[in-house]
Amino acid sequence: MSDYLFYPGCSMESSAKAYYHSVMSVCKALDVKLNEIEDWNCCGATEYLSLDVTPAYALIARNLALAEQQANGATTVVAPCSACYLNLSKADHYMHENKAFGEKINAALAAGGLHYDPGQLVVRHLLDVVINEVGLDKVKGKVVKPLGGLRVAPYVGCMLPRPDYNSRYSDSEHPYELDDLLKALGAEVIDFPLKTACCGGHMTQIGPATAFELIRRLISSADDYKADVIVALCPMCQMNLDAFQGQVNGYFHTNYKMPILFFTQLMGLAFGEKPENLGFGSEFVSAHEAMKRIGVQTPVPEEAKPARKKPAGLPMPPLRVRAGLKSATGNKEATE
Amino acid sequence: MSAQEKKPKERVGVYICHCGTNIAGVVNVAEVSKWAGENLVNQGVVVSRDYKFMCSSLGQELIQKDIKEQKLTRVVVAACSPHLHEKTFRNACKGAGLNPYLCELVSIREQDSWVHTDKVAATEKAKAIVAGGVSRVVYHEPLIPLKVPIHPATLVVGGGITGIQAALEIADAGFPVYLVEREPSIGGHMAQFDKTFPTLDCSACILTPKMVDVGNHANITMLTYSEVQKVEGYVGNFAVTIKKRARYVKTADCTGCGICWEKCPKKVIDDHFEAGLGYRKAVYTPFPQAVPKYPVIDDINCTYFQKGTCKACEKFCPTNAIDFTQKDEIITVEVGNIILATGWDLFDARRVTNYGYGRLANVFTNMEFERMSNSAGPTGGNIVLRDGKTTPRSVGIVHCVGSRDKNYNNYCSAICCMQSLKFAHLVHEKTGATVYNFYIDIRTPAKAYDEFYQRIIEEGTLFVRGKVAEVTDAARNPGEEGKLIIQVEDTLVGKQRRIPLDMVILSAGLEPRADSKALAKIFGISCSVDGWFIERHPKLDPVATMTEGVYIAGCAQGPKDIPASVAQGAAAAARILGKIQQKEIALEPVRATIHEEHCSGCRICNTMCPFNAILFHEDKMVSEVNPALCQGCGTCVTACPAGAITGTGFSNEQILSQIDGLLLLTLDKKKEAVA
Amino acid sequence: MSKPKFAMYWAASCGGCEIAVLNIHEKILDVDAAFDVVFWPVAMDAKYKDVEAMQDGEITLCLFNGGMRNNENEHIAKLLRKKSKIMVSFGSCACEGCIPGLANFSSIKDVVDTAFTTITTDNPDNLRPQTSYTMPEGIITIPTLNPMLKTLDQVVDVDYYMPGCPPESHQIAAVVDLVIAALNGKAELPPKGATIGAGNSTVCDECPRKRHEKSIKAFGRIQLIHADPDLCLLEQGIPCNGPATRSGCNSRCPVAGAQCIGCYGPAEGVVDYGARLIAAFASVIDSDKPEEIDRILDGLVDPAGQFYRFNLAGSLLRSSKSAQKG
Amino acid sequence: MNEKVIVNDPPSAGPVVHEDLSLLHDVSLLTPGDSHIEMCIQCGTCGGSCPSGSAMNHTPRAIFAMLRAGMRDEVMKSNTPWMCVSCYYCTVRCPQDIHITDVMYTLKNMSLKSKMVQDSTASDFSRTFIHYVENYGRSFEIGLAGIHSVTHLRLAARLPSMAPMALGMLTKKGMSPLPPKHIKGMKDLKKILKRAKELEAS
Amino acid sequence: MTDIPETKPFEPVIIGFTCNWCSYRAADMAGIARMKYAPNVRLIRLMCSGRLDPTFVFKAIAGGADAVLVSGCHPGDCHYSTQNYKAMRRFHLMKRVLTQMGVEPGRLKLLWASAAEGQIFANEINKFVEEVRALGPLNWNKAGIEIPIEAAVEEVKA
Repeated sequence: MSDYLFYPGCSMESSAKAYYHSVMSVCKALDVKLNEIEDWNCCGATEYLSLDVTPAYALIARNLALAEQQANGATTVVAPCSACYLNLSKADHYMHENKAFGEKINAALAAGGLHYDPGQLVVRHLLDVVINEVGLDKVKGKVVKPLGGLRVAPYVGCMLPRPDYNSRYSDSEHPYELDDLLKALGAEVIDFPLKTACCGGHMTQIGPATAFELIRRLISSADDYKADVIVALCPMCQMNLDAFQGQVNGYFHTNYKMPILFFTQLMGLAFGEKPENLGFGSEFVSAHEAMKRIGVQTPVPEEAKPARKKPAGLPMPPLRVRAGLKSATGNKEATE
Repeated sequence: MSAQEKKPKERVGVYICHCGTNIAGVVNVAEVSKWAGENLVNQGVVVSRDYKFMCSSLGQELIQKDIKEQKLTRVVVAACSPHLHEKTFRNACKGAGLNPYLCELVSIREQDSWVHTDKVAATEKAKAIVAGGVSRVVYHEPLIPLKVPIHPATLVVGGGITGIQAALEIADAGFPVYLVEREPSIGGHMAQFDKTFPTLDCSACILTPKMVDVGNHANITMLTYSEVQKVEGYVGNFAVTIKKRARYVKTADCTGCGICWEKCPKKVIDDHFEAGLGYRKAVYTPFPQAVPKYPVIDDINCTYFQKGTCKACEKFCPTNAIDFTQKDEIITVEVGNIILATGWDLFDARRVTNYGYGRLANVFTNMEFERMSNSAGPTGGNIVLRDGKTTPRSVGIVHCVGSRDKNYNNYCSAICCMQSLKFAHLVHEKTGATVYNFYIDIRTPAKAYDEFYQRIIEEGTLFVRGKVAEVTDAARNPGEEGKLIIQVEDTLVGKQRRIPLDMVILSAGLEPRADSKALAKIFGISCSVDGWFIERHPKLDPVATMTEGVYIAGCAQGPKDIPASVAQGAAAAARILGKIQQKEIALEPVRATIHEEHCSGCRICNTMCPFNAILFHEDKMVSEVNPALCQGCGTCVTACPAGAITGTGFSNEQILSQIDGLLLLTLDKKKEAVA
Repeated sequence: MSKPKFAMYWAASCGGCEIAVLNIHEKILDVDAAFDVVFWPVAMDAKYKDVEAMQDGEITLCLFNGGMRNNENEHIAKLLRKKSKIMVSFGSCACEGCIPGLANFSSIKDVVDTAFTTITTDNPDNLRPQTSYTMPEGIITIPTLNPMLKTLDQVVDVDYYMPGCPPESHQIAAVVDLVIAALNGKAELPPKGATIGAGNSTVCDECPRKRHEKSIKAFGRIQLIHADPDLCLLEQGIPCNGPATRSGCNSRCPVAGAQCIGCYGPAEGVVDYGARLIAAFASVIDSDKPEEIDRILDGLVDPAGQFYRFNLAGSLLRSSKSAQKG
Repeated sequence: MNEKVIVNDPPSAGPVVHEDLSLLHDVSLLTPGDSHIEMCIQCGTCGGSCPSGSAMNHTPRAIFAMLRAGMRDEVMKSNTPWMCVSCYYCTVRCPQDIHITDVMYTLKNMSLKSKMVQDSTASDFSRTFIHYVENYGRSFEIGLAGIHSVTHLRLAARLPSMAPMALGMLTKKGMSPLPPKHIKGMKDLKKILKRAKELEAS
Repeated sequence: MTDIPETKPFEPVIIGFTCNWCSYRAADMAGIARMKYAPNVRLIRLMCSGRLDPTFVFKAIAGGADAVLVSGCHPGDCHYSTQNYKAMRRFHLMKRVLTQMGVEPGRLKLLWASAAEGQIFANEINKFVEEVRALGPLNWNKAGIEIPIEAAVEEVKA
């Protein structure tokens, strides 16, 4: 199996450690060799694009430039996060499609002694690699503990199948790749109507009411179909559905307890890896019950105890924050 | 060395047309004709005139007079585009006893006065164009058009309403017609419909009489369950190879009593005539009024053909008309002209995944609905949900499914608006349900169409202006459980709406036949990018094609409704009748010929001809062009490495000397520049 | 009575034509028997002044080979034209420029620079020949180069063309026979301007290789392809000029397993030899996709060289005629 | 619940004053790739598809109509682009192949530069987020959530407190409360972004 | 006609080849719609772009034209079904040879135009005329060429 340039993305080292560990374990099992891009930077999610086009693309392109430098033979960049995946491929796509734009971005990169030739690298999401490079047969071959009896809602989200610049997926609204994978693991896959609906994205931060509604739709729909768990393939989706589920319940006076897992966690289980090594237990809504149903013991997440320090005392003294914010607003000083 | 340097001894007359002010307004015609008279003497010009309207009878007489008095052997007219008046001036020359092909019409209007403003430049260009024409015409040869007889029979491909109309028109005029239909019966899509807009008369009631006429017509040979495989020949003389699929029913003995399909144990989903909504047997006629009445055995599904036992039909057939041993039959027919009325396919609504067709039970297509609403259809005309019994209380009709959408088909399917309005009426009439129409624009541009729209509004149908974003079963708000929800922006309100419904009908668009490109190849015509056949002229020649003798009509040419299709069928028929009356047709003598002594048999030209006009003689090791098949494109002339092929009308000498002429001025200029 | 006079001259050429003439074996004796050889610098000692001394049209048959590279060539061409009844443009160089004509791809300066500066030349002081030089004895001169190499018929009127590099000996023999017969009133000479000593079709006509309808997916140089000995070379992707090249050589090269390089020049009535090959080769490329077409064409290294190896000085674009026009 | 989240007032019914017909052109110019925005046929597929449409004071379709009408101020003030969740439904469904999501980004950029943004919640969130990226090269969810809810109390107040969740982040997900380490190439990254901003301005 | 004073811009002379069915009709269409374009192009009507012989192009250039326009039906729409593909193949090879002959590739243009595309036809002509104007008159004796010896050597090594 060939080598891949690996772009983990910020969440993988904070909120989505479970994803990180399970990805590592699974790729090891499938001997997919991931070489992390040395000194990669944040892709800017959707936020930077909202502020300044050129810097946003320059930020993304830096990663591509680094990847191209470190490629030695590898041609594919793998991102496990849908947002990162889309940003990277978006940058490559537009730099390629619009020469002038590509040159503009490279002009910016040049300031840091970097350059990227659009079209040089192929950007792919991990799921795509597992399905189309590794192949389901190989996956099936690795399954030792089939997930029989587990009803899963395959949740693909937005940025993987849309806009899908290189049309890698079967459909932009009802793609079946994730279903096939989960079926290969022996799980019972529901026809999830909201498979590619939105998780709310950053709206949890800026229009929570809107975001909560989007989350509610997803969870309730999965619940209507009697799903035991929702399977996600993007840290943002997982976080929104998992971490905010409590608040959603509060907001709508519902009482959902829908565990949200990463597809790699289930793959790991099916491959016979220990739940501990797959980041189980780090979810807000415990998957313990659901997993017990198929005879898997996953660690019970410890309930959050009120810490000594007040949560308000989060790092970052107010001054620096304001300074930071201020500087972030006025374009010029920002980089001073 | 090259021929065009030899001194011509031809006597050339040059005629510059003012075309009123169309040309004279920009080009200094007097100067051009003077210049030609003085400077093109070496090229053989003996007279050069300009005149107000060359195409007028006076203008033509002017030319004819000169031909006689000045003993002209060549004529160059500088006027409008050859596509307009080439024939006019050729005939004028003919009238004066000069071979028409010794006349050259060069365009100084479309290609000059109409597109330029700088009078000096335009005049210079006119001179160049005239010089080109003169240098060229010297190398013209007298040509005689090839006269070929026209075979009186006509091939009509497609037994839908268009083909039926065309066939009847020609047959009634007393000429033989072969009507080829792929399905077991003629009738086409129209036979599937329930009512027809805007008059709402029943489709079958107006169609079946015509079908019967076809069936009984002495001049019409019906070839149902058959397909055209190959077309050879050219206008007036086509040889068409047709494959008649085995029916496994002896039509001579069959009475169409129907016992066979009553007894046949094998039930199949009829995804063709019943649009997948109903069943048929393995031996069947598509529908009761089928013409011809004889059934066919569908060997893919027939138990006997699959398992080797059964033969129920054979046992019970009172006239022993069943014959399992029948084989496909290949026949060849001779015809003079061809009409393609191959119709359309329905857009596959499953492609629009957000509309859920195929995933959501109570989403139906327009064809499904037509069958459902048809009293002869699977539900006996009852509008019900997929469960077969529940009557919907609310129905949404979605326009433009797969049409006017860059993700699918870019064009407007033309009939969906009226069809959806018709559906609204039928649902309302039969169920009293609340009906929504979801549209982008309502397009009702034909006689009595908009009145129909008014009527539907009056009936209380609700209209929402907005392209439906999605059809889903994911309930979100109270009242949505167990229903289909249409999510749409009501663009007139500027708000998103979610409308719970029991049934959704998708007005899927019309598409070219899946095999239209292959078909076009067989008949030597061209397709648009979408796959619709291309007419000779979008306005002035809508049923002819660029290929002589091949005509198109109905939806094969583009989406259209029944009235338009019928009109085109009749129009194509009329065009052909006109040709048949003439008994013979003159082919442009622009042809390629291979000079045997120069041909080395390298066979490079062999793959050049799309009309298979070039044959290779293994014995003599030379290639030869069949002048009747040759269309005169000249591709082989250019391909020949030995220069052994010449193209009449467009010979190397003609083109090369025209280039010389066009550049005459430039060279003078450059010489002056040097001096 | 005195025998008819025979002359042969080489201008810008390699001498192969002369060898070809001698290569007609015993026939050379007929030549000697039938003709009085008055001028043939390669074979015998002769002075220009001797020719100048002759009457106009005194020479019966002049085989003139070589192109017009310099003013000396042109001078002799005009001289011999004046003195000869039958002026035969003999061999590819005279007819269409041949290899020396390839210089027409470049400006004359580049030609000279290439000759006097490239590594194959030891010229430390980077000298150039001067066309005239004053010595105590007086001024000595050498011929000046033409800006472009001309074919013979671009300088003088030619009676017959005899193509080939060199013309095949059996064809020469045949022509000799013909002329002799004609002189004895036993035969008719062909019309002026005709091509003699060659066929009126192309090499394929005499080529024994099997051939079919052509469609080419890749071109390749012959040394890179294991060619089927019985199959048409072009069909195997080997750029063989046979289809466009005048017959008469018994398709020597294809028979020997090498592709025809076109030394017999264009077929009857062809205006531009290279254009024929461009059209023919491109026509049978088996692709309708621009990118793929380009990929296939990449297999034709140096197409202009391939198509105009012998014909450049006679071509539409690089003959001295067009140069003057442009 | 829809009413609850309408942030701005609906558009006034007054006549359109001082049309600015260059607006449409500006937008397509500032959008990378070919946005096809001038091709809109006002079918409403975008507005119908938008998951956060209910929170917008104009549907995307309406925005495109306003762009045509040259209603610069109204568009710049609209919260529509800021409510966009980048789900790309509109983009893939648009029958005219308009890159709607990308246009929304452009509109955000423009409205920020025009200083006409009405509700800074979204833009400030973006800035906070980018503040980390621009100074560390990586984003920092905890800090982000924290500061954001602090700086937008009125919002945080409207909701059940986020504290337990933030706490959960620390305990369950084992996220570090400390800001991310600088990436090694921070100096160069800053140079790149500086140059990019200059290019953007030019 | 006196020769052009230095002050006037260089007016290139361009020979254009059209096919009878699409591109010539496009030119007609441009005329009928009174679209204005540069008067530098002089058209020759062939039955099909497949008739276009490289000889014609060479003749035009040798005869003093500064550029040549080749036009035909859109690929797939050829009136003779596929002949314009043959034209395309020849065009590509012709361009390579002309380049070696010292004629800038910019002096040869291939244009697909359907009978309906008068506007495109007019626009493309204007564009082409400007491009050629920029190239200046075709100067023969400047023409030098590179025969890719290296390439050849490479290949033999391989």
